[in-house]
Amino acid sequence: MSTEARHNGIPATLADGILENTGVPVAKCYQCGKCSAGCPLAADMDYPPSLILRMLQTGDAGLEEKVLRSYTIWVCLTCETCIARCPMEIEIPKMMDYLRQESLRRGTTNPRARDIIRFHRSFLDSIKFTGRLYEMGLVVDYKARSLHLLQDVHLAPKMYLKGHLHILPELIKGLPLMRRIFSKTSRRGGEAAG
Amino acid sequence: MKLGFYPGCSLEGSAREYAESVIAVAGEAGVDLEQVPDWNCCGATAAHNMNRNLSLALPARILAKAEAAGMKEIVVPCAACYNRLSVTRHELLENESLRREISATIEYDLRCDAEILNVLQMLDRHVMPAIGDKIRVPFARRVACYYGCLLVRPHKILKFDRLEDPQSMDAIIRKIGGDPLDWAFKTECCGAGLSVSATPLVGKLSGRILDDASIRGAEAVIVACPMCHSNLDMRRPHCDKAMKKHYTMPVLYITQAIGLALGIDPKTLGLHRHMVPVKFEKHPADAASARPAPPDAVKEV
Amino acid sequence: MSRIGVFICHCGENIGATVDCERVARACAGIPGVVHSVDYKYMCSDPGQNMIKDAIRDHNLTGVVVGACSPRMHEPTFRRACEEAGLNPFLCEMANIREHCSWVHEKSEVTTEKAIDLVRVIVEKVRRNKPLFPIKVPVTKTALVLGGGIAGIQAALDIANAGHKVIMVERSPSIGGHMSQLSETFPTLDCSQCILTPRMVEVARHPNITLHTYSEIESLDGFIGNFKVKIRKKARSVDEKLCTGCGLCTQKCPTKKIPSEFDAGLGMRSAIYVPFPQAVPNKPVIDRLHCTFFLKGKCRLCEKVCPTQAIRFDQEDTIVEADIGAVVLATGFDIKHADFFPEYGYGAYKDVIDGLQFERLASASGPTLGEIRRPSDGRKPETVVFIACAGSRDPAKGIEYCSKICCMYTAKHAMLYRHKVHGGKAYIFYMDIRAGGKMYEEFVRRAIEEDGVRYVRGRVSRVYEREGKLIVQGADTLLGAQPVEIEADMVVLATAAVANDGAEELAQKMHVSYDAYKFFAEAHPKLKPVETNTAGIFLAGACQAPKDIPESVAQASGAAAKVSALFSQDELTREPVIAVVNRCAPPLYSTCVGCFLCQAACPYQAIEKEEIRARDGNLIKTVAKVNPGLCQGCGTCVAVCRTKAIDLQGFSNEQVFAEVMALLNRSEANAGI
Amino acid sequence: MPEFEPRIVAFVCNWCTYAGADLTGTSRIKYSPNVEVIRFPCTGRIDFMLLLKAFAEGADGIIVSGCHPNDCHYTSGNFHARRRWILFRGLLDFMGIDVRRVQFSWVSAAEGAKWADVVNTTVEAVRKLGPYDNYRQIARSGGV
Repeated sequence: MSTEARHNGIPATLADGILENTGVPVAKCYQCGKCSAGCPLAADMDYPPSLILRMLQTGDAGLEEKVLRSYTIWVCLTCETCIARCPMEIEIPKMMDYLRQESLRRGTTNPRARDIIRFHRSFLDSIKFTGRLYEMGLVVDYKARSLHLLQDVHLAPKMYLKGHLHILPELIKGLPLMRRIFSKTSRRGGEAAG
Repeated sequence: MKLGFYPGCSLEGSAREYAESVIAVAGEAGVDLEQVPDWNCCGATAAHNMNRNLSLALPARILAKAEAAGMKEIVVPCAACYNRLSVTRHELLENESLRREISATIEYDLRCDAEILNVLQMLDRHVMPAIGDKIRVPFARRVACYYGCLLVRPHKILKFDRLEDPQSMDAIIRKIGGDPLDWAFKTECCGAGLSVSATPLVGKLSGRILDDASIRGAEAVIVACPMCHSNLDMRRPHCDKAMKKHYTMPVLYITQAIGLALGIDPKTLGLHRHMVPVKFEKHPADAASARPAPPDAVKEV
Repeated sequence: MSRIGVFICHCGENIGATVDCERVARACAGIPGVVHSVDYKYMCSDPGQNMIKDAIRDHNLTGVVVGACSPRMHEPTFRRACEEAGLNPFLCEMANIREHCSWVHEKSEVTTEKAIDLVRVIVEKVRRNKPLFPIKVPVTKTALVLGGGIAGIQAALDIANAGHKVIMVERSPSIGGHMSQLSETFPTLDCSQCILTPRMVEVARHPNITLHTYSEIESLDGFIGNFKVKIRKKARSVDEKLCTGCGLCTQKCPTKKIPSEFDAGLGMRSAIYVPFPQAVPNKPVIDRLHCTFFLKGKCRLCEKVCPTQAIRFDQEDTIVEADIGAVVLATGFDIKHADFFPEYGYGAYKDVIDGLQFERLASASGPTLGEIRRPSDGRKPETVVFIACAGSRDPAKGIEYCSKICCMYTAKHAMLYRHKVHGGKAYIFYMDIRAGGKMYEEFVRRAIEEDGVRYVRGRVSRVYEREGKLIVQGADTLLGAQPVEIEADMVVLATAAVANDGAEELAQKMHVSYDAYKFFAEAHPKLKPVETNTAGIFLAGACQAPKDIPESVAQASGAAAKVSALFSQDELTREPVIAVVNRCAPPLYSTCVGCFLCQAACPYQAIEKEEIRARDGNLIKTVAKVNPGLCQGCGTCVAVCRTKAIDLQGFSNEQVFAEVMALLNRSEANAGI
Repeated sequence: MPEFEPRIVAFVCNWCTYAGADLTGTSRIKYSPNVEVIRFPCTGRIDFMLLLKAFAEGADGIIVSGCHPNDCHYTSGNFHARRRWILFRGLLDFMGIDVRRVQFSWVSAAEGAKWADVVNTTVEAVRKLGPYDNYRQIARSGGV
């Protein structure tokens, strides 16, 4: 990255930050739209992937804010269809990970994405406290966070009967290390899980 | 033969039948799957969405546990776990300073020398060669082999099969007497991690997959990923709703299909655990007209 | 004792503003052996040159150093001036005090010091220069034209019409190339074959042109004006002299289901075949890989029906050798086929075709007689999607460049389709429309405005088949990258133009360089667009880079002009910067010990073995010898020589070591006088 | 005390780097004057004894620069130079000459800015390494 692009050691634009932290060069995008054409969720996004790249290319603070407040970055499934077909091999999924984490850090998450974020938090909490995903606990925790108390209630008994749900969590032995891993990685930026 | 085995959380819970059928089929081939000791969750979508370092550290601990146990090949049946473990291994091998950083986090000096196998690779390498003569009930069904995203992408890292029209599962189906059809949604996304938090979207994405398979006359969809399974099976009502149709075809794990061909008891394979009942409408002889079915082929399993 | 003249140029302000030229001249006057040192405003002007000429005569100079611009700029100028004054031109050298000094440094003491250094170094070199004499080599006035497409045809005709002999070699059974496959040409929509076939016939009939079709180059040796080529004439299995081209054999041949190369796989041909009715020569070839006789040992139907007994099953490849003076490479290009695109079905869908296949569909001589019909079921497609940049501008697929011709031919395809299928819908997915060329932009506008072709700006992500339709998933980037899905009956990929298979091996055979994409490299991107780095070998057409017909023809004529200019001389003169192996008195004869490391290092096969024999004929020793005709003067041999027996004229060991020593030993001279 | 001004000799080929350095001039890109160029037809011509000679005569650093791989005017001279450089580097190291004093690079006729960059980085690098006199001392004393 060129020196003039930095200001007091902070990347001047979001695109610079992406390049510095993930190595993904936003400038490479020539707006062919192949990612948006193939994205299974493009129609459900507020800005399709190629448009996100275009907004970032401008370096315009207003547009960058729109990117960080977008629903797109949360509804992206990381299915990697975009990178599989991108002629410029721009790793959009990697960029999306960074944008999500930046959006969390700046507290600019999209209101429509609240459920998705709550789910992720519940998920990571479950791992943090038991080492593995405790599905029953995850669902209960997610419901408590999202207040979607009735969602999937019809499924639970059926799932239990079919042997899909454990009532009690399984705890792994290495839990102290797991806690250390969580605290070390949250110190190093990124979302403090839980 | 002994192989390392990382079941992952789903296979302990909502996808128990996958684990059961993997173990059963591997057992038939004399493959003993030994669990990675005290394994943890790989972090799945949540970790890499929320925290990059965590998304590397969690799989790294799993790799560390396997390495410490001397495992050289780790079978990872869940496509999502396979993807996370493979990507982590790749990133750490590519970037020495990152490898050191993550090693410090997990308090173990990782070498990343164990090979990670997805279920198709395990079947192809260790199971299919050993069960060639054990096919008792050819799985004479017209099926859609569904690979999903995570087995083949990112292709540069996983380097597994063909990117847009993979063939490895189709080849296995052919070997057990089935008829894999040519269809267009082999690697389209099912909605994966949004299953709980954005269910209507999952209904739409998975619905499109079921629709293409059913238009082409698939009797079943064959999968190799618990997330794909739960979205196509458990979320079937949402799919039906999104597509305004009713799809009845069952969704089977590849290992269940092999198990049936080997004559393993459906219960052992966990077929009863599916939300969409595993029933076939046509007699196998009608379904796979190109291939004469043996007379003892069962109508319903 | 040398008598050297030093001439420092101010180049107006260009040097004078930063370097104290007067001081440089004064300093140089103090160098031993320098008998004359002056500075002047413009050394390259007539008065400047006259100063040099006068000084040579007046001071009886044995060497001239001009401190001025780059030798790449004015060395020929000053050397000519010296020659006119009676001094061997190779005793004149330039010190580059402009590009390497005054233009790149600030005005300062240090800059002037450096200028003095640079001149001093060259003075030390010139002191050791020896008079050299240009080398003369004869010229064989026959050109080899490799490739019988439109570029090769044009080059061959131009050279032949200038009165020189031409040997044309074409790999396939007929000349005509890709142009013969095209339906109509942009931007005029005139019929491709109608304008091409008369040229093909002219090649065949031209008294100065010898045509070898179904032939390839075996090897090329030698150098400009004096190449030797070996041509492999592949066995046609038909006696060309006896065959009348009646066509009975091709009608009777029982093997008729071979995909026709000419119809891009959309039509069929027999095992004994003429690629297309207007082929030149109109003589069939037996495709031995498909012929029943060659596969199973029986059939011989063609032999039975041939009225002139021209079939020769036992014919073998023959090698033809020829002396030639120049080569025009016009081997053309290839395109990527639909199976190159996983996302568009790995070539599995019959109705996803490439541009060349569409040309055959649209051609009146094609498999559908010019009607646009789907290859799968012969139906007229109601909706056709054209995808531009299929593979081009796609680093992920390894093709970073723009294929240049696709924008135009895609517009033409869509236009032709709209003319031929009334009510049909034509969509073009594109990234940019590159229509630079005479009447090109107007042509594209016509497609959009008059012919109703719908342009969508975006790349297609995927094509898949569903209930007999091809579903095209694209996006409209001009509508905020909104997804677009089109149910098409046929998809035409404007696939990337790439170098021919085997281009790399051919380039190595011809000793020409090629770029990262295996296209042949021109000697200079701007000023030497038809030359290659190997003197006497020229480029024409798309073997250098993707080109359309007018450009290929223009370049072919350019190459022909270069060849004709070369052939206008009976002898060539070359710079004598070549390597020589030393000779000395017996019993040593030469310090060469005959290790022949130089031979292995030489890129031009210019090192030969020479046997030194006594009078009685007994071999004394074998030493290296440089063929002055082949040597290009790179000096690689000099650097590898263990005994310093081989040296490069003009850059001798003595000279370069003197330069290094002079450079690093600033004498009093620099101190300024 | 004035800053140490290293003396750098550049051995360049006529077709790529010399022309590239000409382009630096025509583009008026400024660079450090500590470098002086000696022109060769090709890097393949550069006898590495010349490098030793340059050190013996008091050079503090050396640049060897020619055409990019595959771009050699003489097809393969630069490959010979590269191969020789790999061997020579070992020899330099063995002789106790700091290999960082020799900069091997490719500068094409179109890379005027790169030439300035190569010169400036080399001058800076050698300036940091300080004056080089050891080899000259040995050479002068007749040791070499």
